[in-house]
Amino acid sequence: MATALAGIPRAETKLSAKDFKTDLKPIWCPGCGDFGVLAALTKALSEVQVAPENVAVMTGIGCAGRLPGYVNGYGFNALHGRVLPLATGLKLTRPDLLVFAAGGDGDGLAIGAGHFPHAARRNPDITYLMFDNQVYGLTKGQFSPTTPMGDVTTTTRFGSIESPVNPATLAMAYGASFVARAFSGNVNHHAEMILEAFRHPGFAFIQSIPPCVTFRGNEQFKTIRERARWLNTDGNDHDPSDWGAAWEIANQTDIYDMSFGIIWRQARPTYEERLGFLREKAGKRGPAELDSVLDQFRP
Amino acid sequence: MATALAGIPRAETKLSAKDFKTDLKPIWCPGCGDFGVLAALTKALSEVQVAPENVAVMTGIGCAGRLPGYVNGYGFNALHGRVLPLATGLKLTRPDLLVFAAGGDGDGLAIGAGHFPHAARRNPDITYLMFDNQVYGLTKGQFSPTTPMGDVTTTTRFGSIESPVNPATLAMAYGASFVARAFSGNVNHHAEMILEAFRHPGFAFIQSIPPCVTFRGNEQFKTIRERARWLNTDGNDHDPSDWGAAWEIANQTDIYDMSFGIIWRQARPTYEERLGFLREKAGKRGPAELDSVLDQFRP
Amino acid sequence: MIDVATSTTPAGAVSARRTTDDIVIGIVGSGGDGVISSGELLVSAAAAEGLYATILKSFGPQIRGGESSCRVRISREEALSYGDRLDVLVAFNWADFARFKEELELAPGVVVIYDSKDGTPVDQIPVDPALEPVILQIPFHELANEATGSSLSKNILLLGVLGELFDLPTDGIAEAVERKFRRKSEEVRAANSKALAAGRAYVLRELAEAPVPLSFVHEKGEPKLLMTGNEALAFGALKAGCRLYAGYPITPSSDVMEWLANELPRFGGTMMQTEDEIAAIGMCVGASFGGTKAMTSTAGPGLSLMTEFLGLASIAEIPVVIADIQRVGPSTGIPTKTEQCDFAHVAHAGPGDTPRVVVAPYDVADCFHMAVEAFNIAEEFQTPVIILSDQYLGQRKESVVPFDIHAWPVVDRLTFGGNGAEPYRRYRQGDGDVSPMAIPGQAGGEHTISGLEHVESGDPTSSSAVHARMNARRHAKLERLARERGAELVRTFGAPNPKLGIVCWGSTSAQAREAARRLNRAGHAVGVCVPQLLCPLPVEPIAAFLEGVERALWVELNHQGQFYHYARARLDLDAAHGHLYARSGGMPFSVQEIVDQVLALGEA
Amino acid sequence: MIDVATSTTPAGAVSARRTTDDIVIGIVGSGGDGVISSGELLVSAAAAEGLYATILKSFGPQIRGGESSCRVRISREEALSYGDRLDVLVAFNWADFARFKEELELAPGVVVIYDSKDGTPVDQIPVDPALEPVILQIPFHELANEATGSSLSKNILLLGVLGELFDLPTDGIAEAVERKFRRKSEEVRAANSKALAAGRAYVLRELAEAPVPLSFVHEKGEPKLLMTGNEALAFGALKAGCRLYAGYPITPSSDVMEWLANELPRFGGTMMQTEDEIAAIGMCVGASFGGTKAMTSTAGPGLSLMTEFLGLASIAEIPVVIADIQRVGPSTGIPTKTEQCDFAHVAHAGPGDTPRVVVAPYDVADCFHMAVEAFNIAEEFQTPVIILSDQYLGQRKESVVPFDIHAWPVVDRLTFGGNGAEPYRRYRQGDGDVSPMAIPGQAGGEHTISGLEHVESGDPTSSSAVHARMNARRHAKLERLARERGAELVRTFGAPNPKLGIVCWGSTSAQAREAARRLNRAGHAVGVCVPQLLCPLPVEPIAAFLEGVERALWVELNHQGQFYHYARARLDLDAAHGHLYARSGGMPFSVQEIVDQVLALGEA
Ligand SMILES: Cc1ncc(C[n+]2csc(CCOP(=O)(O)OP(=O)(O)O)c2C)c(N)n1
Ligand SMILES: Cc1ncc(C[n+]2csc(CCOP(=O)(O)OP(=O)(O)O)c2C)c(N)n1
Ligand code: SF4
Ligand code: SF4
Ligand SMILES: [Mg+2]
Ligand SMILES: [Mg+2]
Repeated sequence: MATALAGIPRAETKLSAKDFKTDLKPIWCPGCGDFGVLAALTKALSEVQVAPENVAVMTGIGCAGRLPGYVNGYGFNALHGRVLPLATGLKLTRPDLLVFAAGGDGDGLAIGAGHFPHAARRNPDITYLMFDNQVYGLTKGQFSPTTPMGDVTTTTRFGSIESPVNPATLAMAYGASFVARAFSGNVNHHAEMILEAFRHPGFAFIQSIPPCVTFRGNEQFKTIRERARWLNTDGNDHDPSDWGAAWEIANQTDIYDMSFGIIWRQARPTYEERLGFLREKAGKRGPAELDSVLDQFRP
Repeated sequence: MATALAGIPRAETKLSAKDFKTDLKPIWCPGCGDFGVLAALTKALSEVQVAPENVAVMTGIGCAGRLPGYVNGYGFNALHGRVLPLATGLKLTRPDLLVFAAGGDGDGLAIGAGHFPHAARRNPDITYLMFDNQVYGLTKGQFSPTTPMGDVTTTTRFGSIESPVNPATLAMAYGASFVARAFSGNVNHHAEMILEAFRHPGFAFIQSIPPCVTFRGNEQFKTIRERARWLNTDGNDHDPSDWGAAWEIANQTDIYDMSFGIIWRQARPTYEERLGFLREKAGKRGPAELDSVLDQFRP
Repeated sequence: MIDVATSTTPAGAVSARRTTDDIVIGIVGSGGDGVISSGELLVSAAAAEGLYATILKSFGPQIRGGESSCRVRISREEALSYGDRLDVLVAFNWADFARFKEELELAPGVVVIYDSKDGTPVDQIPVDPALEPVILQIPFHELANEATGSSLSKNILLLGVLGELFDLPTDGIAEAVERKFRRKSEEVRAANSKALAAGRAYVLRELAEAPVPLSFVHEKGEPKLLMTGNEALAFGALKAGCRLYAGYPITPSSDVMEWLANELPRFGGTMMQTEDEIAAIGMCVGASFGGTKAMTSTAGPGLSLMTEFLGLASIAEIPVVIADIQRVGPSTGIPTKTEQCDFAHVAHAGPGDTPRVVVAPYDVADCFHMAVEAFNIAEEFQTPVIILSDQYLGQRKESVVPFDIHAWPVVDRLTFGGNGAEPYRRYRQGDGDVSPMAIPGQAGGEHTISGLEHVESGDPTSSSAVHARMNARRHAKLERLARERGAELVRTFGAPNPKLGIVCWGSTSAQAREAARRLNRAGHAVGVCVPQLLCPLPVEPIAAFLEGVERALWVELNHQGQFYHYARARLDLDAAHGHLYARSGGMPFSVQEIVDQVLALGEA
Repeated sequence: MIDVATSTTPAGAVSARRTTDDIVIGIVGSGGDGVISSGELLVSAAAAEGLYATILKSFGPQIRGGESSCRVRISREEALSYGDRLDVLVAFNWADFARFKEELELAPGVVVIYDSKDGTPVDQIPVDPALEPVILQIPFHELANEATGSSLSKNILLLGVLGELFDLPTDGIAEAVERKFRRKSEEVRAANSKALAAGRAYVLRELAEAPVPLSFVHEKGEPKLLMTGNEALAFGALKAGCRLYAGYPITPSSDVMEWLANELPRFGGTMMQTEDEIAAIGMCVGASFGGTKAMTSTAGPGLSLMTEFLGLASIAEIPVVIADIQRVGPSTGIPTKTEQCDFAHVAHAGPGDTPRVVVAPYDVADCFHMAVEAFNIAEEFQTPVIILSDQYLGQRKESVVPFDIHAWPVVDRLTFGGNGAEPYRRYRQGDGDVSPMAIPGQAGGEHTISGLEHVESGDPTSSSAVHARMNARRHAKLERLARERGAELVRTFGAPNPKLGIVCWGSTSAQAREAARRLNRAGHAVGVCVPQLLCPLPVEPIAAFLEGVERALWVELNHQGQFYHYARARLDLDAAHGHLYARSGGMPFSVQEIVDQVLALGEA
């Protein structure tokens, strides 16, 4: 099985996290959790030492979707909910690129919900990071698929009546071969999660919790920081190849009672690898020549 | 908590399964598994003794999608993949109807994949039956999200390279409050599953296996019949409220090594119930009068 | 340049104090400055006094803490448009102003008020000296701190300043502030009073001699209502009997769903935020199949996703209403800015010969009316109806003359009684172009519908002959609609026997009507033709209008002239009647822009 | 009626044996009858002999075991259309024929052959006696059983009968059968030979005296190729350099993806069946962003779902090709039948002023060419390009004169070299309407694109002025395309200096060209104008054609006259040049239908 990153050219000189930041000033609200994700991503990028020109950051739409503009590399801030087809299309035609896909909880679990299972089961070698802030930030505070039941938002004035979904269990049920959880308030740990995702050959999913200080209150940072459990430190031992244990951790939905770290990891051929086998098989049909193709139309 | 069927008017006279069949001759292929599902559905309908005018059968598109035309009642053969929003929209505005939604594996797991989690978590009191024949029947034999890896179809000439998804585990992960599995070759048991789904208050999902004799060979009927395990008969004891056990059964993907019966069942308020509470709360804003609404626009 | 620095005596040539009954005030600041709130209070005061008023807000791309601006127009006569140029500019901060400069054109002699805290020297502020602005620096921060102990009250203080300075209804302003904060604590309300008073006092104390060339004169009248186009539209839907709204948030349409989230439940209805726009319109179609009136609203990107269901509703003949609050396109475009650029899409989207109806309200009050009309047409003609509004119409708050909500008729669909005499046929030919709908629950009406071409019963067919007949049936409805309702759904404004005509639709009508008003007063016989029904095109009334004028100008806020081309394909337009003035959106047209075009046309 | 019952001597008035070089044969039967296979073998034989041939298939709604029919036309001259009326009808069973009656018009003197097993008495078969049909009952089942031990071979036996009866190339037929079964067992091939021989023997034995009024005359020529429009289109894409095809199955477009599933992998490309059409076009856009040429294909319902990504590709200026194999709409419509009804959608869909290019191939070979052209335009103009084909064009198999695939130029996009001198700007103004694209992997070209309106660098903006400039840039490309390529992409056929003109597009061109051929021979100066480029409209060449004719007829297969209206909005059409003949699809136009319309126009 291929190692992820193997086919991606490396930068000649060592780059720092700063080298992966553009000059554009992020227009996130002051204190927004998304800043931490940006910091973690640029840190992780500098650590894999890939050159900016071989990085593609693709997003859907939302506050989270603004990410590509702030990362030095090729970027595509595309349509709401459609980042996964876009990223898959890019990766399988350009396996030499590091493809990083991201988007909000609304982006990936509401409008984009239909693509998530298929990207996961196909297992292309991309990282998909979900900015799960439990709200629609960009459109100013409507409830999202991960908003806790009962919460009042601009579209649930009398409290939400829908049970939330859980991104991490969904990713597991979909067959994602890597599932981790990160908190934007801990940039180092978060960067490590992204780094591990980069290193994982196949579809690597990260549920990131970047508090939306504007619509979810600004207590979240503090409280999460106080209560977070960090997997495989402080005695929180966890074996990411143990499905049952992983499911249990994934199944945590209360952001104030959550474990962060690598939840699930599985070795499984990537889509690109399988594509390689398929092309080999197909090659037996005949040479890659147009004239021989034309022959099949002779009566 | 409400009992399902409670709000639905019953037929005055006892109707038979035949009374629920229209005169239209099904244009399924001779021997198609879909005939068995039709038989099971009409049987179940006759048993709940609802009148045809209070039944709405809604489907997406596919061979499976042709169902409504053959059932005596109101029918809507809508768009590919969109049956769940349609059925939810109908049910929550017309709780007095028995709403039966159905579609193929492609319909519900490919193009409609984004609606399934949301219908399940909202828990409207509808039944959703998936005709899981592991292929695209109507469009003549392309692979579907449940086609086993390696299978050769019209679009996977060199064998499919995607791991299939599993409808039953997805339904559980989505929070469906009822999950059952049925086989169209056993009409009585299948009818019973539908009946239990009708009786369940909330979103009831049935993974039905109706062999596609044209594109998946006509050995399936025989082999499944020989090897099927029937839950809670012949010593296959299963408690549908036991998540772990349910998951394990749901997780079976080989149609030749499968258990049929009620896999998972959970009591949980329906969307309509929660809507009732919400309306009560909202009523405190003021009377349902347009003039009082107008007042809010006075400066 | 007339520079009136704070606490210095007036300098330079002072122009005489001019009275006006129409004033446009722009206010610019950052997140915490309370700019929008000031503007809202001004229009609230004006509406309560019986004046006409309108407020247009503008925000930067930031969600919070970013720059924002508003433009308030208050007038004795109907304030048709947003007012081209500012008579007064208030800038809490010039950096923020820079971001809106494109949108905020200043009138000659504009009174510029800015916060001393900004620190920019008077001769360096970004205002063209050629305009001969009157510039006032006011220490808002300090004054607010002094008066209330917090600089946060500076936006209320500003109201005191403006009221006193321009003779705006100061009592009305005080009442508006009191109304807004009536549920707040005693302290808050006291602080507000103090801030207002401090603002007034400052003017009386420091600027009594200031050469402010503007005094607003008015009498008190019947209070007006105040609403945004989106609120009016949502209210119209409620009035029409809409009981399911399903939608997905999107700027600038989310207010429609947010308003209905509050109102529908107590009417036994439901506001459902769906997983996407496909599900949104799908829920509506499902509900309507069950006999419930249903609506969704969205903007360009979401509209794209509704295309497939639009086709289904059309072929299956299911009433459904879709409100499109247009924003700048293509694609994500500029989400917060206005454009009339979705016409081509809503008129044509949907593979196949897909009939649909498109209506466009022309002002805020008309959003209410067109919403009712949209439901009425949808129900009567069993068809999807699209309401084309836009950001400028949907999000501006406007004074509305109180109207009788009960005066508007509400139409319900023809339903099947079910006498059992013959089997029900959903698309029975003998019925003309519309057949009674059997609603689930009705015995004897059982049938199956689909997106497939069908025979009369609703069962699928692949017959070309039947397909041709059904296509004809579905399009006959539209022809009948244009014939029966066209005359009434094309409005004309302006001079009674115009020589020059403007044809426009939707929100652009505001400026076009004001342009005509201005031109009529200047002695030009200009009329405006505003179709509320866009598709099917009401050919006869528009042709009649065109025949009556010597030359006509088509005005719309999009790059291609989308409606113009649609009309041109269906009308016989000669060169004199086919002048097109179309430009990309972002900023709505100014009145002057249209005036200039009409004058040029007159001379052409 | 001429009744020739089997093994009876010829009865009634026998007409003289007529020779022809153009024959149309219809064959109808049920699933197991091998009807389609017979037809395919006939055209295969014809193409190998150097004749022109075409086959159009038709199926009932059943997936298996249902009725099916095919219509084969073989001719010495180019077989432009499917041939209006059958010279020969073969019915294995009259019940099946009933389902296709609408589609299978019979010529006077038609030779009707039916299986004795059907049992319908000769005087009760559903054929209009006024046509004076020659009717032959043949015991296909029995003969096949006798010859090969199985009735399954009756479709091969039929070929023996047809060859002998109508002087079709019998050796060619035998070779075609041999070719098709060359990988089968010796027994199968022997059985086929026996069946063929039995068919021929039966004719010689029993029908030697039969009054069959038709003898096909021909000489052997250079073999032709045989392909369907969908195959040609897919092959064109491969030739143009397409290396990602992503799609979702849908009738009648699935063949495109099924063909590419076979071919792309060995070229290092990928055929990806996605979860839906949104993902399909999304993958293409993602791949194209990475520099890979990508295509999707679909039909109406799927096309609807691609609307949002179309807008994104348009504003972000990303090359992508979408093939729309049209079927009857609206909505699900009639999936297996043809119609030219998606034009309005593909020309206008997408909120905002969304430029896009639409091309339409006019015959099977042109599907190859237009696919290459679509990629070339997409790459050169950095825009989405839609290929409008349809079921009739896409699924009919047609003889194609062998062509040199290497003669077609392939265009690649302008890419950024990246000298590092100045920062890369994706939409640099100085470049005109198209700027070099930096492809990921290129150092110095890093940039971010989006669906938002943008400044030159690609960064978002909310400036109205920039938006106007960018809209102008995006539309300038289209104007340039029409200007530079319009003349070449509008084809004319028929008389050199026509008095009457037909304007049509896409698959309808086949019958229009044949109508012109027929009319030209009858002495009418009729020309046909076929724009391959539909959007942007090549105004000049079409106007030039119109100027040259006295009257013009616009013909298209949809209810509304969609392209006609689009053109009318952009051309100055007077009454004489604006006649429209449009009707709903299902069945394509017949040649005669167009001939009649042109004659009526000539007399108007
Ligand atoms: C098709 C479509 N529908 C709706 C929108 C409007 N929209 C933009 S972002 C967004 C949701 C944002 O929420 P999330 O994905 O959670 O991202 P966040 O802003 O919270 O980071 C919505 C509804 C859109 N851009 N496109
Ligand atoms: C938007 C759209 N895309 C594609 C199709 C074509 N289509 C019809 S049914 C179908 C899939 C059928 O498979 P499945 O849902 O498994 O149902 P089955 O026929 O196997 O019962 C497809 C792709 C369509 N009708 N609409
Ligand atoms: S709205 Fe929330 S998610 Fe968006 S930028 Fe502000 S804090 Fe961050
Ligand atoms: S194709 Fe398969 S699923 Fe469809 S009718 Fe035939 S057997 Fe049934
Ligand atoms: Mg979010
Ligand atoms: Mg299936």
